[in-house]
Amino acid sequence: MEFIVAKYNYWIVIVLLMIGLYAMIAKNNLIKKLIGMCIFQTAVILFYVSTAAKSGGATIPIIEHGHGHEAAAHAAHEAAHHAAHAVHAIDYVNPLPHVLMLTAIVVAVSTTGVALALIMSIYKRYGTVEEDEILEQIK
Amino acid sequence: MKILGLLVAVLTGCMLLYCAGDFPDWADPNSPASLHVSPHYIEKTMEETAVPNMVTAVLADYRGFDTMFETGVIFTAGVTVIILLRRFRRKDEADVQGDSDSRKGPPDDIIIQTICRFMAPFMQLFALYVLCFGHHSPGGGFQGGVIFGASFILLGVAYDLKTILRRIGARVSALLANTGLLVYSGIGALCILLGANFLDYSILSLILPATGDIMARSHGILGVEIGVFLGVSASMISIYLDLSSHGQLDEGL
Amino acid sequence: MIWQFDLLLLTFVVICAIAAITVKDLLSAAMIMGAYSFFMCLLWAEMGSVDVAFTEATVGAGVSTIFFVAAAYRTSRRSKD
Amino acid sequence: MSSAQFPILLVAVPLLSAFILNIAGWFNKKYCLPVVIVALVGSVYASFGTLFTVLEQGTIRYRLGAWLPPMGIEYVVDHLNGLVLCIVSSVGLITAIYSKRSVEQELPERIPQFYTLYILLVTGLLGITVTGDAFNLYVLLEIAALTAYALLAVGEDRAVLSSFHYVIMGTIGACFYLLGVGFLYIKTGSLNMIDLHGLLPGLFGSNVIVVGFAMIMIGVWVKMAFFPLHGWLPNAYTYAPSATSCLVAPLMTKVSVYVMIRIMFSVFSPEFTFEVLACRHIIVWLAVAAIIAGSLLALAQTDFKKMLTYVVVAEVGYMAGGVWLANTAAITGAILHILNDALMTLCLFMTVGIIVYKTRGHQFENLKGLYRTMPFTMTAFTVGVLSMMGVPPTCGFFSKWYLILGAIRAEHWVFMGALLFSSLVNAVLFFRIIEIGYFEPFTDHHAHGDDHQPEPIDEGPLSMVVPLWIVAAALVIVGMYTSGIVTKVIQFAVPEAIV
Repeated sequence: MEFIVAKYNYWIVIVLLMIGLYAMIAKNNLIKKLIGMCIFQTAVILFYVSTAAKSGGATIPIIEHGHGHEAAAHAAHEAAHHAAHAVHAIDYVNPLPHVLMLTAIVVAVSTTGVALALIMSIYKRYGTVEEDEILEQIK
Repeated sequence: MKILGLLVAVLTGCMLLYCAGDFPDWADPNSPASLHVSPHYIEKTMEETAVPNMVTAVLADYRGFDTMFETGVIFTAGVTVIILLRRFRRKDEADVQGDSDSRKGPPDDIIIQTICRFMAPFMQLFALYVLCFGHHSPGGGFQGGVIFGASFILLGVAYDLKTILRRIGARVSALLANTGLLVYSGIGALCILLGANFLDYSILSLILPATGDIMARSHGILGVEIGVFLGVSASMISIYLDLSSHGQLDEGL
Repeated sequence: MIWQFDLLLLTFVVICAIAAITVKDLLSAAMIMGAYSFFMCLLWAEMGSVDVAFTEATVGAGVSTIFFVAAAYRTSRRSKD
Repeated sequence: MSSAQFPILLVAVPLLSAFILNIAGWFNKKYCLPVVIVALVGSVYASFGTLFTVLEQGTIRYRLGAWLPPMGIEYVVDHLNGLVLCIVSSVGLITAIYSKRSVEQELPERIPQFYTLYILLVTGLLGITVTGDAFNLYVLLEIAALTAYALLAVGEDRAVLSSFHYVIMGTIGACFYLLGVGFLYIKTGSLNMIDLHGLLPGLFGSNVIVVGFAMIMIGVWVKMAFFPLHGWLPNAYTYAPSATSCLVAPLMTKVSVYVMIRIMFSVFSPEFTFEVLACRHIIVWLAVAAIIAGSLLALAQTDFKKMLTYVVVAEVGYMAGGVWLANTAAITGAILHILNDALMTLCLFMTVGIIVYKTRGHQFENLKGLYRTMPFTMTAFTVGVLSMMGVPPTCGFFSKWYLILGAIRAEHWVFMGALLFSSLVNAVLFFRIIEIGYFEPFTDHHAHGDDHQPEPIDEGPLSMVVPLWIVAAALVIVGMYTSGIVTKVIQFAVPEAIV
């Protein structure tokens, strides 16, 4: 049981990946395929973000007492001042996956936009967005 | 087709389950991912770039090259929607009427329109706040750009496409997207002209008045975020313009 | 990192994903996708990644739902499966 | 602009020119192509400069933003991707010059957007080739894929549907690649390829790394159109505009083969990919299936362009089989085949482009009697055919020679048999074309539907035939200098650990 509870985030990621993959391949309506693609991409993003989480009171990756520009202007003094309360990696969440996932979200939206433009051209050309009706017209 | 989809999904699922047991426990502080590279980011960001928000620092400075191409991706989506849907010649056949019965759309509701008209300026102000305070609070170029674009899309949905076209035409949004990207890669190229590597902002201290190397990085990040802001907001608007009117830019939803 | 809240959000996310796939009307599928993105954004904010949650809220829940609605208007609202 | 900046100028110059070109395009269509050509000339100059620097000093490592490698992103250029860089930029330049007339005929109003996407695709491919960071490779794969979806979708009537299938398959591939990199990240904590190469040997036992490798491979195979996952390629490339297929057919699959080689040898190590994973033979059998299926399906086509797309699928089987045979001769053959096949495919698709420009169709009956009406185009086409069949003076022979040598040394007789069988089938395929071109009487079958008076079919325009002749000459010259290329460049590209 502990084996399941310790990693429950990853089981949900795998379930979402399977849902997305099934929808992308098996669904007949093109917009439904696209919804499956969105779910598939968000599941990958959820996987990355859950690698970044840290338990044990880790706060969001923004240094609180970095009091604005006026303090950081005289950098030399600043370094000495900062040595007083140095930043420890343990009490901040890992920022790297967040950066990667900002990229992945924007890529997901762009692919959705392009795929929707394609669907609208398909609708204009074939008059339907159902895969089987289109394949009939082609034959 | 359904069985094939089910088979592929279950097969990949089993492959992932087979290895999921070997993942480090979720959210344990000493998993390899949070011990190798990220401690450097957490401890050194404040000293090296004077930006409290680590994510913005890593996004625009340590891995700034990724973000340039990512803005390139959203720009490509904008150009793709233009090349696919935009109707250049007027003699194209009439637009194919979507068969959804709500073709005429709901009657213009006065309440929605007035509320949207009040909200739009505050959304744009908030977008600029999110852009400028990306250093200290969550947010930055992307989020600000999308909110800025969304304020115009809100007007387009509440009224009709003409309101957006009066404020930002198709040509202006395309040129804005280009200038945003040119700002971003221009700053990178400027660093080469000044003699450092691509996207190395510390060299900007030569031209920025009274800024040390560290503060030059912070200003470099802000400049790059402005480029991202323009690029993303203009691309979002141009994608919406074409998607909702199928390229004719007449009446939207 | 309250794991009960986390578990609750995860179940909501999976329910929204299955609902978005099975529902027949495309406009409601777009709305459920908006709800799905919003639950994802809550999940990430709860996991400590505020920037990603902010982006997902604006980009995922906001703009891509509007794109889906615009596409559903321009093509057909009913889907056979 | 010292030569130390060459690795970044390769990518930055076309990227900047894409945006300048788009702004210029909004004001006047004619400014677009000159900007593209100037940018690609700069890119070709930078890529050859980088290759010569690599030949002198060995691997170059360029740090972006002057951060130490695991923190920031870095560019790594060694012998392998120096060679691929030169191929990508020169094919991009030749196709840009070639595409002027055919784009004006097929996409008259969309020229600025077309060239913006064209140069962004070349930038994406150059970036994929030169990057040393696993996640940056994903972002650039996405840029190359997104521009390819758009460029393929503006073709003939069925292009939109086949491009949509390509979007679905391409996104599945890209997300599998991203998930695989995520698996490596969760176990090692780093994204830099050289850093990963250092960290991974200790972890080869854990099945997360094995499944991560499998996920990355599936993602790259989808992009490569490797046999079971090639469904999207034939329709996507057939109905695309001829200028797009001249750029996409020679480059997209070859750059994905380069990515597979880079991940197998520079991220994971050769002994992991060949010894730890015992799946070497299965993949060579898949390559055999790719070669045989590609060749037989090509035989069954009546559309000239679709036949060529199935030949591309078969060629991918050559390269993948060569790499997974795991001996020096086969891997040298595979890398040499990346160069040769890019040139051969470019020559054939350019001929198709000229035929489509003149006769507006790429079916077999459009080819009737073309040897008399278009002598120069068809002679260059014949050089391409000879190279595809593997006739000595041209370069196709030498890469097949190395591949067959590697198959013999690995005692994989079936792979050798498949190579010989597919050369035979290529001969049958292309002699059928030559026979139609020479002996069938020329019938003015086309242009019955056109409103204007059907102009007589004569030689293709100079701006299309001269690049074709340059490529045909390059086929022979590269064939002559194969020994020089192999000893100076490819010899160092093959990892030493391989026997």
